[in-house]
Amino acid sequence: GEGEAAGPVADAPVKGGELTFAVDTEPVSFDVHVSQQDITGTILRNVFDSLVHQDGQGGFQPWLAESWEVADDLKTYTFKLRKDVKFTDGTAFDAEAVKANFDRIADPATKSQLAATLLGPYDGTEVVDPHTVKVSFKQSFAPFLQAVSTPYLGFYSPKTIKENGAKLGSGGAVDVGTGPFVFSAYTKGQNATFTRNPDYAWAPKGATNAGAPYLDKLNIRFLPEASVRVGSLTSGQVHVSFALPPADAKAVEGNSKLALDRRDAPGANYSIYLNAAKAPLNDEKVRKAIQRGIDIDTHVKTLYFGEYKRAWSPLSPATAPYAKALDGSWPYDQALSGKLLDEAGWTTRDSEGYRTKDGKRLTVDWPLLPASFIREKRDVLGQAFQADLKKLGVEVKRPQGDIGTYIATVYGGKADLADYSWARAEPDVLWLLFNGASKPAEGGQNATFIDDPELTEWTDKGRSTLDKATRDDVYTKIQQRAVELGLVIPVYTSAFTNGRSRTVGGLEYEANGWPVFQGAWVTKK
Amino acid sequence: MNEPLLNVEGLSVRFPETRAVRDVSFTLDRGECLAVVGESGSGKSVTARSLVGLAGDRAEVTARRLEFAGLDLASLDEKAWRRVRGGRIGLVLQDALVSLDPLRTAGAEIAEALRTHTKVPRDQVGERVRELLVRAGVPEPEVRAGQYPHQLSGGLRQRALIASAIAAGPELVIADEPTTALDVTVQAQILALIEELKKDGTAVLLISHDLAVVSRLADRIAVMYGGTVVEHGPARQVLDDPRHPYTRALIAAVPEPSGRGSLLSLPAHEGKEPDPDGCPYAARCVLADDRCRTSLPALAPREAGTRCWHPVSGPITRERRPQAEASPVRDGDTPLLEVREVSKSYRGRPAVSGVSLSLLPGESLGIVGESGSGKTTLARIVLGLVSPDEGSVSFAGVPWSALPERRRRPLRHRVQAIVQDPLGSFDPRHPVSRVLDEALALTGHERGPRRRARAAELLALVGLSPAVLPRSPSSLSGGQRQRIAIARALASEPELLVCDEPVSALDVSVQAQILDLLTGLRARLGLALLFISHDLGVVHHVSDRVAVMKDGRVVETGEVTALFQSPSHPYTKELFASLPALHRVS
Amino acid sequence: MSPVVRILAGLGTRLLGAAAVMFGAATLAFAALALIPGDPVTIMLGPFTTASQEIRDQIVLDHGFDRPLHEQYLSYLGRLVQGDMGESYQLQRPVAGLISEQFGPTAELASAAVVLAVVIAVASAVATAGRGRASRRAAHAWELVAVSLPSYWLGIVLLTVFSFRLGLFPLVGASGPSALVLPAATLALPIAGVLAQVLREGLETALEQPFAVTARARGLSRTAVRLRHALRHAAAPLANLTGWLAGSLLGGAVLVEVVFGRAGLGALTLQAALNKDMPVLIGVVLLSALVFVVIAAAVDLLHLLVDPRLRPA
Amino acid sequence: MTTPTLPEARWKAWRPARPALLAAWTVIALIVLAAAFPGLFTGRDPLELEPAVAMRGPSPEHWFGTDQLGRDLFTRVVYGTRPSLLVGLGALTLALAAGALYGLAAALLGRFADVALMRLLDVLLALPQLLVALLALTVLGSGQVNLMIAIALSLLPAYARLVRAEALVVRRSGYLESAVLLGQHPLVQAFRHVLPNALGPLLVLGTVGFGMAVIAASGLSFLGFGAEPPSPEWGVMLSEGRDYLQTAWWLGVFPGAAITLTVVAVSVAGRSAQARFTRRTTL
Ligand SMILES: Nc1ncnc2c1ncn2[C@@H]1O[C@H](COP(=O)(O)OP(=O)(O)OP(=O)(O)O)[C@@H](O)[C@H]1O
Ligand SMILES: Nc1ncnc2c1ncn2[C@@H]1O[C@H](COP(=O)(O)OP(=O)(O)OP(=O)(O)O)[C@@H](O)[C@H]1O
Ligand SMILES: [Mg+2]
Ligand SMILES: [Mg+2]
Repeated sequence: GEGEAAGPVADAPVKGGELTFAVDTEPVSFDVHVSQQDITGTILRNVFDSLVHQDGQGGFQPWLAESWEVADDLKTYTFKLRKDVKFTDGTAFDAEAVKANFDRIADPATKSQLAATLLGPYDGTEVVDPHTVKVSFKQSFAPFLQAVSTPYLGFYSPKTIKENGAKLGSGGAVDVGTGPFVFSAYTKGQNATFTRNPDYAWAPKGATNAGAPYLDKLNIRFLPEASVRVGSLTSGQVHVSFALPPADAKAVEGNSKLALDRRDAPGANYSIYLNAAKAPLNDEKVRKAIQRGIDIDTHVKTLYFGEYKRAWSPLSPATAPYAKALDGSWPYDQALSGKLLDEAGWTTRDSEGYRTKDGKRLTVDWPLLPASFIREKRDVLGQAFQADLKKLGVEVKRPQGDIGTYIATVYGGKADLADYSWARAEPDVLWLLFNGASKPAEGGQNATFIDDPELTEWTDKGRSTLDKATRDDVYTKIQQRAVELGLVIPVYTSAFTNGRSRTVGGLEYEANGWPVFQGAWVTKK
Repeated sequence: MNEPLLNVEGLSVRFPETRAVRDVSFTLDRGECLAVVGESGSGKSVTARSLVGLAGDRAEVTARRLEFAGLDLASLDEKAWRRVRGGRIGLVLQDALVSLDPLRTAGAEIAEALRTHTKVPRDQVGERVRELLVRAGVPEPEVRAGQYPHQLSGGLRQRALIASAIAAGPELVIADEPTTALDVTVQAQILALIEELKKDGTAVLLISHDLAVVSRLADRIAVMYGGTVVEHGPARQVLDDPRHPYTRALIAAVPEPSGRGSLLSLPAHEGKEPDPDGCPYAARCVLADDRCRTSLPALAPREAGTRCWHPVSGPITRERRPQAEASPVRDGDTPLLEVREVSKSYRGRPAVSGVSLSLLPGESLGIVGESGSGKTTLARIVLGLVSPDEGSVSFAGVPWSALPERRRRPLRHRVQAIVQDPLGSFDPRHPVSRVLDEALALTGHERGPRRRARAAELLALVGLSPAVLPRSPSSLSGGQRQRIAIARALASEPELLVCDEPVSALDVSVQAQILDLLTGLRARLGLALLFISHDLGVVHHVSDRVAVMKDGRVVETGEVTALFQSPSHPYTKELFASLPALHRVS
Repeated sequence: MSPVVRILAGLGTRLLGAAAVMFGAATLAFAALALIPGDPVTIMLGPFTTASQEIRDQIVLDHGFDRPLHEQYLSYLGRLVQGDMGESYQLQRPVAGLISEQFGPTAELASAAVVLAVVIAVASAVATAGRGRASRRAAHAWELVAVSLPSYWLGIVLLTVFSFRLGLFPLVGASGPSALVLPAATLALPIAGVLAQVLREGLETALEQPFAVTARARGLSRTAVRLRHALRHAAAPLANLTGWLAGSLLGGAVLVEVVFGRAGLGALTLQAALNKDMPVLIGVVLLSALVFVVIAAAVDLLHLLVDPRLRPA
Repeated sequence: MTTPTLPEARWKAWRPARPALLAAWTVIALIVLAAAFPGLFTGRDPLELEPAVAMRGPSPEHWFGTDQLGRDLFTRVVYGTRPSLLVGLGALTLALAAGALYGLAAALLGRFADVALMRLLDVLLALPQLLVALLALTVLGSGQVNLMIAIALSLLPAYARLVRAEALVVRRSGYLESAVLLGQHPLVQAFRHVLPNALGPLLVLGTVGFGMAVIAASGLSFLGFGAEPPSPEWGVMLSEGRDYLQTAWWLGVFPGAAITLTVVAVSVAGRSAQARFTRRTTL
């Protein structure tokens, strides 16, 4: 698709050469069917192709599937597969392969942490003929096309599944796919190397490079230290660096040898979700007071040096349909917040200046993830909000325990606030966030802990139709209602800020904002 | 008489904190032996070391004259010094037991000396080493050469050390305390070895704090005190007719059969400190006047003389001591202590085997024997610190060693001990007052003025002023420490005092005072003493009866004078034979 | 006892001790595992997971979390004896494999660091022992600071200066000595500081010993005494400490490997600790216990070589 | 099985020069003051935001510059003193107390107890200190208190060993013997003589342990087991600052300097104390 060419392209494509790509995290498991980490998808996108390709506008293009039909009840999807596709171990890609992979994902023994969810109410796959498969679901399931466009529903060669089924997670040559690159080697804690797949000829429709990649070798280096990533980029030790800290963005832009590729992350913005199921946030007034009482604009700007957009909706502008109407509709207004809190009866104040109601202090619990899980300085941002709300007379507690405790409290609905973002280029992510059935206790993500009939209805409706108009309508309404009810405080749309040496050309970014190296090259200096 | 081999004039050595040696002069001829005696800290070693340019980086050495075989030592540079050291002057350091590198074989050390100074071809080094060891009187030299210091006895180490010092055939050998910490028998052998050297024409500078030791082979004696030579002259003269008050005190202090029954320490007093250039002895000297405190007479390097304004002459007169014998030992008395056939062995090696002793109230029993003969072990058994493997100890008629500690504890105050190292027996954090206080508390004196009064009494008893109460034992002199230890022992009014080498770490003069104190106390309080020492003179001086130990057994026991006059057991005979005496029986 | 018997006996006791330590370590690690609060499955899955219930049940089954503790312990010991350290929760791979794969880089880093540290220490100590005040003060100063610097901080600074600014020692070129220099230095400097002090102290005490003076009285030069006598005496404590530090380098490796993005046990350990991946942690614990036992033995042997007094008579 | 010397062995080294000592004590005094009354050093509030002046370098009004939220770094460093020291001190006190008891028990409770306790210690000693800490944190979970416990646990074995060794020396000492001869009760002996004399060197080593503890703490917060924001803690600040090395060096440099300075000062003081101590006992 038109994963838009990023930055000024350095002249004409150059064959051969090696490109080093520095990433911030190392996949725990390299098994796309098991892992739930973004990084796994990001890296293995180069190894695994999908049936369909999602373009920049959220439309879908043929890839391994030449064409497809969706039953009206959205319960069966039938794909016609390309006939010329080969796995890098030489075996052919066919209907059997698709079935083998989907069945593997659905099998509990695989312990899939994400892919299984993407398969939704999967019922089974039927091999119609060697190049036709029919995937059926127990209920109608609209998001499937998007799901099947992600690497998590990518395809291992059935051979490797049979021979190395258990070892796929450990990366290296066993991870055999159909993609432009072959996963040749992996040194845990250090780097993973990928070599060119010379036979590659099935790039998604409209890709600038239809054939095999230009690069001979793709070397992915794991550098968890942000400063180290930046340093090795500026000192020319790596060509592309993933997730640059906003602090260094300016410096990179200023550097004539470097370019900065910025792309808003799709899916759910980084937002704070309010637990409306328990006091004090079961009172809408209090929720809205908090929502309006924090100076998101300033803090996001200062902390991220303007690299991240301040968010107005729970959904990212990069994911259609985005509710434009929300922009600027709920500005920072402490006076209003004060009024709301008074109305809510939090009128008296205690010695430390916090508001109280019949002797109880207005306190909200906002557990903090263990430091190792904190990204993008969200803890610091939290400190800023803490300070704002203190001015308002609201005490914010941020207990930090180990991950077990965190999960127990937050996902058990014992906390008042929970904060996270959810990268998935599909509005159905809203179902995960607001549908009453998406209970955190059962692997859901609805941290508002209430089952608002309309939100539930609309999210269900959205995933059960492919009709653009209806979807646009319900998804827009969902975003607006969630904000109006003060169930969510959208904070910022994080961006993929990747640093790139100007010697790198043809680097593209797909719907998730992940770099695709199939069309990339490095010009020798 | 031609130029002496070594000619020292006005040698002075200062360290930042002290003036170790001041204006020392002497000469030394080939084949001659000059003995330097003096108490600890008098500057002997520093003098010796500065003769080989090793007084230390912080030392500042000056001399009007420092000549060795016509060579001006003062003007030597490091390289030249290296040729002299070991090559022409051999130095045997004071601490014989630790002067060999514990990580290298004795042979290697000797060979090192050979290599640095002589052109012995490699293949013959081993042979030369063997010869040297033989010369130093080391049995089975091949074996010894290959052994490490820890595998050699004290005597052997000392011999090996001497062998390495004479390896390059030096004209002068300086032996600093070559016999201290050695058993008398071994002592005698070492002295014999040095005598050999002397006979071969080597000049010997013999340093010792023990007059008796040097009297045997010194041609001349220089007595040092406070960094200066206070008297020197031909050995006989210095020994028989000492002139300097200090020399006299020193000689008087040596316990000798003749001196038995009289005090060893001459009257001394605590005078005020003299000026830097006054006579250092003025502080202790009874004869000292202002002149002594401000100035010091000169002394000619060659001929005999005394560095004193009031030289004394004539025989030394000792005071009678309070009669210890006044507490006569009557037969038929129930023994206070009864040791029956006790044996104790460590890891199969017997330390004490089948020893029987008995001690009457008020009696003083001396125990002599070479190192390792089991004296301390026996003492510890008597004290109930070690329980014997066999045999038993009974105290005042009741079983003692057999008692469980719980039952023995209430009786412990009746038996007390004094050990060689008093400092080690004080809690490093406690001042003198606390040390005594604890002892008194444990023996039922309840705290308050009476206890404090008692503490003062005890101090008076051991001849110390209450001024020491607040001080830490570590800040006191060796003699004072031992007095404190005695005071603590007396706190519980014991009937038996076990003394394990109580004076062997002390200078003769101090030793004299302590011995006088002990004998005095014994007479006064009717204490019984179990007195352990390797020094026959000392034992003879303090005890009524003596038991001689060897290899954990008592080989002979008897009334002291009788035993000394006619020892029967061969070992005892050898022991007494090798005992160096001040006045050679001529 | 005859020497042979003595030696054998010594060997025996050592082996017993080693075994005891290993067993203790194993038990300790298991105790830790048992003590972790919270549901292991949730911990294993971490946050932000949408794993369904049957998947959770599957995990419980696989790891036998449902069985009583003592059973788990016994079977755990049983498996250990057969050299099976179980499978990593997070990475779903056999621990033995993981560790053996990560051991190489760390061993490489550690040994490089030790060598570097010893070299620096010997240089600094021999140069300054018993010399003028000024030089000693200077030496003490750098040693003290080196010891007082947080190593990760030192690492980042070294990286910024030497790799990023000056372009020496590339970090990403990975493997090969040049990539080893900075991490090794980071690890070595603090250790070097410690070693230098111990070594100097050893030298100085040795030089004050009577046997050193005697050696000079024999006509040896200062340097000769240093080399022939003093050094050997200083060697023993140095060996001791080096051994101990070498054993504890795994700890330092955690920080350094994270900073330099190096593969190795340190990184593995950290990841395991963060994810509460106990099987891996247990593996690491056992390994470092083993390493320690081996090093201790080596050090003792070294002592026997250096110091005859320790040899069985 | 013999265990190689513990790192503490090193601190026998030297007696620092007068001026160094003076400087050290001044620093310590300042640190203690800052910990007790941070208000004395700055009028600002460590949590007060000033987005307008975020990420400014050192200047007359902000000596150490400001951080991402425009908080005054100097103020944060000053207020960070208490929590940072608390971790170190807390860990140290725990380790010392536990170690002392453990060591005494091993030395005085007889052969069997000794063997058992020492074996257990061997196990802990066999593990790198950081690994022990990590293990403990994995079990306890992160957070300031757990951090303390973990570090204490990693320091404990060294101390226990030392105390035991010292206690055994005292037990063989002449002065304990004379206490026995005077018929003193074993318990009294233990507390009059054994404990105090064994404790001396331990306390001196403590000063060193403090340095180790502070560094360990900062290292662990770097690894993500740190204290809870927004309370400023040096280790946390330092590890946050590392991301800005290229753009805002002061964010990392000043907390780092604070840590190093503290550790240096305390160990200098500690060494002189130890020099004095060893001198006293060797006299
Ligand atoms: N290296 C040194 N630094 C400072 N003072 C020293 C040094 N060596 C010796 N002294 C001092 O010089 C004085 C004489 O010391 P020296 O060792 O010569 O006494 P000594 O007669 O050998 O005593 P001993 O019989 O105990 O060996 C003593 O007061 C001693 O403290
Ligand atoms: N605690 C012990 N453990 C092992 N062996 C010991 C112990 N105490 C004494 N021995 C051995 O017992 C023998 C006698 O020792 P003891 O100390 O009683 O001799 P001694 O006559 O006091 O020697 P010295 O005159 O040197 O004090 C020696 O061989 C010594 O090595
Ligand atoms: Mg001397
Ligand atoms: Mg003895």
